[in-house]
Amino acid sequence: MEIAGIFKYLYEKLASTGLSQAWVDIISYSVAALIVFGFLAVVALFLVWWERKISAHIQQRFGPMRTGWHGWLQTIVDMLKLIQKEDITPATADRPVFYWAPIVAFVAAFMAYVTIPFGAGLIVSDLNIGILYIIAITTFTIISLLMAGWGSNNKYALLGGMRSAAQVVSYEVPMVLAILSVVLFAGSLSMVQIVESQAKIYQWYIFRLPFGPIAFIIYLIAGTAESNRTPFDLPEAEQELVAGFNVEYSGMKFAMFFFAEFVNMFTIAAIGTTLFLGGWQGPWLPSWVWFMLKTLALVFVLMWFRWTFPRLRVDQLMEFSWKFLLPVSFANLIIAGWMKYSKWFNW
Amino acid sequence: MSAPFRTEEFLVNMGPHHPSTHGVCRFLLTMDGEVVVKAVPYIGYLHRALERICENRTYHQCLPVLDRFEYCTSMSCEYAFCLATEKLAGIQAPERAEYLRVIMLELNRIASHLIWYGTTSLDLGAVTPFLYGFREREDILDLFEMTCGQRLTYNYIRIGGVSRDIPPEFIPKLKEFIEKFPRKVDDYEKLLTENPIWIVRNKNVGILSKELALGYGVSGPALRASGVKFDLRRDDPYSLYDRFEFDIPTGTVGDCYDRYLVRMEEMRQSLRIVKQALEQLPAGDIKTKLPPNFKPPKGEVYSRIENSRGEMGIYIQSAGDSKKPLRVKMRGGSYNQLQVMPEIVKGGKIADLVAVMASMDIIMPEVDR
Amino acid sequence: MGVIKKLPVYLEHFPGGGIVATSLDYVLSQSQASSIWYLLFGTACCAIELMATGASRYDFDRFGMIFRASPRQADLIIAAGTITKKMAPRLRLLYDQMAQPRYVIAMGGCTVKGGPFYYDSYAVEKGIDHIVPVDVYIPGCPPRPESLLEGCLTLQKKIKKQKIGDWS
Amino acid sequence: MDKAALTKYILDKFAGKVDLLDTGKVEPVFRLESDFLLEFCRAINSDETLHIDFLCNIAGVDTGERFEVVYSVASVKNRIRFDFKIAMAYENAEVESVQSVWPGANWHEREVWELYGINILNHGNLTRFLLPDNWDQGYPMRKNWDAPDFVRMPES
Repeated sequence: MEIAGIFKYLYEKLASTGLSQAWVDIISYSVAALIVFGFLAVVALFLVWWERKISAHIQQRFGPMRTGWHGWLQTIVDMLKLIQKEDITPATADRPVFYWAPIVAFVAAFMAYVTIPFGAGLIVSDLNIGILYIIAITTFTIISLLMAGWGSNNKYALLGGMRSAAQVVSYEVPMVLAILSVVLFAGSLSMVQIVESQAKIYQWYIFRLPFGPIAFIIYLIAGTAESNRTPFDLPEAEQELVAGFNVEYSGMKFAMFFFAEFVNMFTIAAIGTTLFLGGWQGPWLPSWVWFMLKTLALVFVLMWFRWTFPRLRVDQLMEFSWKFLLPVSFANLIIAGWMKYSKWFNW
Repeated sequence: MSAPFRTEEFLVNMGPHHPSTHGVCRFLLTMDGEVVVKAVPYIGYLHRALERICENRTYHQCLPVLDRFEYCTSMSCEYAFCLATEKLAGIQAPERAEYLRVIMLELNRIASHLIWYGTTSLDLGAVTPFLYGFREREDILDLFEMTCGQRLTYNYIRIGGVSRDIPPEFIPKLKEFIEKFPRKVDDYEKLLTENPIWIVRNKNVGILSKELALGYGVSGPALRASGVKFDLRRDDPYSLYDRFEFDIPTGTVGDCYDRYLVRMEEMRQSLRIVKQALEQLPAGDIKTKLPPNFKPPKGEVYSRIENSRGEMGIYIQSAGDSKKPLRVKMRGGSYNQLQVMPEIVKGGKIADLVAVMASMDIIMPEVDR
Repeated sequence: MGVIKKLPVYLEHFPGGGIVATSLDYVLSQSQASSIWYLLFGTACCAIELMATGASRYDFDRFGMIFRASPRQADLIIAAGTITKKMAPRLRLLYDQMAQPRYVIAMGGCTVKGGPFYYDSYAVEKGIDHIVPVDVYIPGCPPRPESLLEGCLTLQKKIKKQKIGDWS
Repeated sequence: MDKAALTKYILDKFAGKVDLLDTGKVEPVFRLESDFLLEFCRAINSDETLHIDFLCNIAGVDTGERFEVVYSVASVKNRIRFDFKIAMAYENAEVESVQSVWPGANWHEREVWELYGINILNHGNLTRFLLPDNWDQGYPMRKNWDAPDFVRMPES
């Protein structure tokens, strides 16, 4: 809306200056990308602080209190400190791989936001294959984890990298099947159209019985695994692998991994909101407020998981995915397809 | 199934600084992917020569050193040493002192099990129970603190009695704790016992058979979880334990889950003992007067008590003509439990090793001394 | 990070650069002090008190202190517990693996001077300042959580006085 | 089985090979020769009345005149406990390993070897584990042991 208006204004202004169409596109989209980037940086900073506060209050503590009001400056301070830290590359590391791994993680985490609608009209680019693009891009993260695991030349890191590869590959499948059942109903891969197909609250896919809630739960479980959080945080299982794939990373590179993790978590929540919770739609409030509220509620659920559950073992994790989630999501997809074409439930 | 491609075993050095080795134990793991083929424990990173130090201290001076032998249950260490010395010298502590000792020992057992509860859940990835466990532990430490002024290394139980009487505000505070604690244990159980993830992580993991346990000298909750109903408090009663009613929880399979259940139940039973002891607590003296130049007669004794980690034994040999013991040997339950670990983690995953180590409740000072 | 270290030198050349450099110093040292991540390193009795300090009643997190298991990401070793001769090379190794700037707190009598194991012990290192440079000493056997917190605040005070060029 | 009956049973069963020491006021302490050790352990382990299935502790002792190795054993089933010891001179001190009876003896024996220098025959894994790997100052639990940085507590 307002932001979209500003963007449109900028676009028209640039076009009127007589620049060639290509330059106008490049400049205006860079500005849009920068805005999204800045927004996500703020979100990630906020989420780190929020997670610390939530965990603290679940555990009957206070969490950060000394830097600013209830420690709201804490993450910024952490960032400033990490910038000042020495940047260590182990002598035996595979240098280029070690160097690029956090950058890949960082970029992959941010690239998903091209097609996520933050509000009515608030989208960088409404690709007609939106959700497919996101699935492809988020999988990119695991390459960075593998790179980090291999490049560190550390056995713990390698184990962590291998675990994460196995985990993401096996949880991708039920997740895609869960998303597919939504896509099937919406009849489109475009994120905006998926949101628009859930205009009324009873049209939200989470409320479409019987397949909706099941698909949502499968999506949430797979998403938790995808973003490497407890109970699926095996790649960085502190008690087994010290710190997993990022055991050798210090300073800014570690901060990039850390940020990528939180951005990924936000991505999972944002996609969940878009697909199942009606995206930006809601009465009275501006659309982007609704979007943020729903997404943050999902993020809260993810955090709640993390501070409540123990961790699964690696083979149990695989079993759970292949022997339970996959058949269930497949059956669910069939039910969704049958419902769509039998015309019985034609909302 | 024969592997179509060549795989290679590799060595992983776990420890001495590792988040889940409970201090400074080191495992040299031979791993085949995630599977532990062989685990060799290396100890001694906390070997502080306590036995040598005790040989050069008088009997009274030994007690603070003993506190550091097994710091999670310092009271037990002191008591084991005092019991051995009292047996050697033929001293009987006054009845009130014995009751106070029992109260302190059982409270300390609860505190130690709470540390175990916290660290075990932490090792399996659940962070929050750790903080819940430590929350109640602080209440117990408050009780100790108002009695003897220390939080961890108490030096409270002395040869022939205890160092001081409990303050007047101790009993109401303890009663409050007795009132509150069973509900808290229910809370702990609610978090983990029925949790499906907790169950799959612990059930049938690290099975310790009865024969293996006895052969390796495993004792305490780990032995009871394997199905041996053996508790020194009942089977070789010391102090006043024959006056109290309590159950001895046992397991059937001897896996991590059984060890977890046994320890949870033991907390309740310990609380029962504390309650009874508090009701029966008589008035009277708290200390037997010892000669200023305390020299136990020539002799030797191995006395053992039931600690939260198993049998804690102190062997003292006295030359008879010296204020200092000729030899003090400490035996902790963790020593034997760590020794049996390579046998039971073989073939498991690296995460199972962590689970087994946690459920055995091994702490390193008891192993290294 | 070399650039930040040289930044004050460049800034001095501009008019008013001194003010910028000073406030930069302030911000950066404040941020370092307020975000000390400590290594999960405990050997003996003090480790239990360290854990208790991290737990609900005392809560390290209030000061922005969280634990990291990997030395690469930690700023501070709280050497909690006796360091034996066998463990000493490992402590040094961990210290060397940490990224600059790094700090050490010697917690408890054993790490300060051998503590109760000073006499008659053949295996205990008598003070860890033989092995690593120590910033803050906390006596006690074991020190109470309050004194550990006090030690950490003392370390914060020390860090806050630093200028960017001080550490290398 | 009470203390007197236990003492009598053991002294009768192993007549001539086992002596009762008077230092054991609390639990009976027997003394035997080192060549009889393994046989004795096997016998008490398999004996139905005793059924000693639990090895509590093995302690090496340097009394200032000789070495002793003290075994504390117990029966979980029959609730029996007693000690027995082997005494030997400083030179060529050695003792048979009892791992074949109680596998848990492994580390206890290693410790005796490492700290006292009492050789354990047929142990199979006599390597350093308590002391640093590069330790070269002898056996620190011996009474006459000394080292440059070993500070004795001053007499008060």
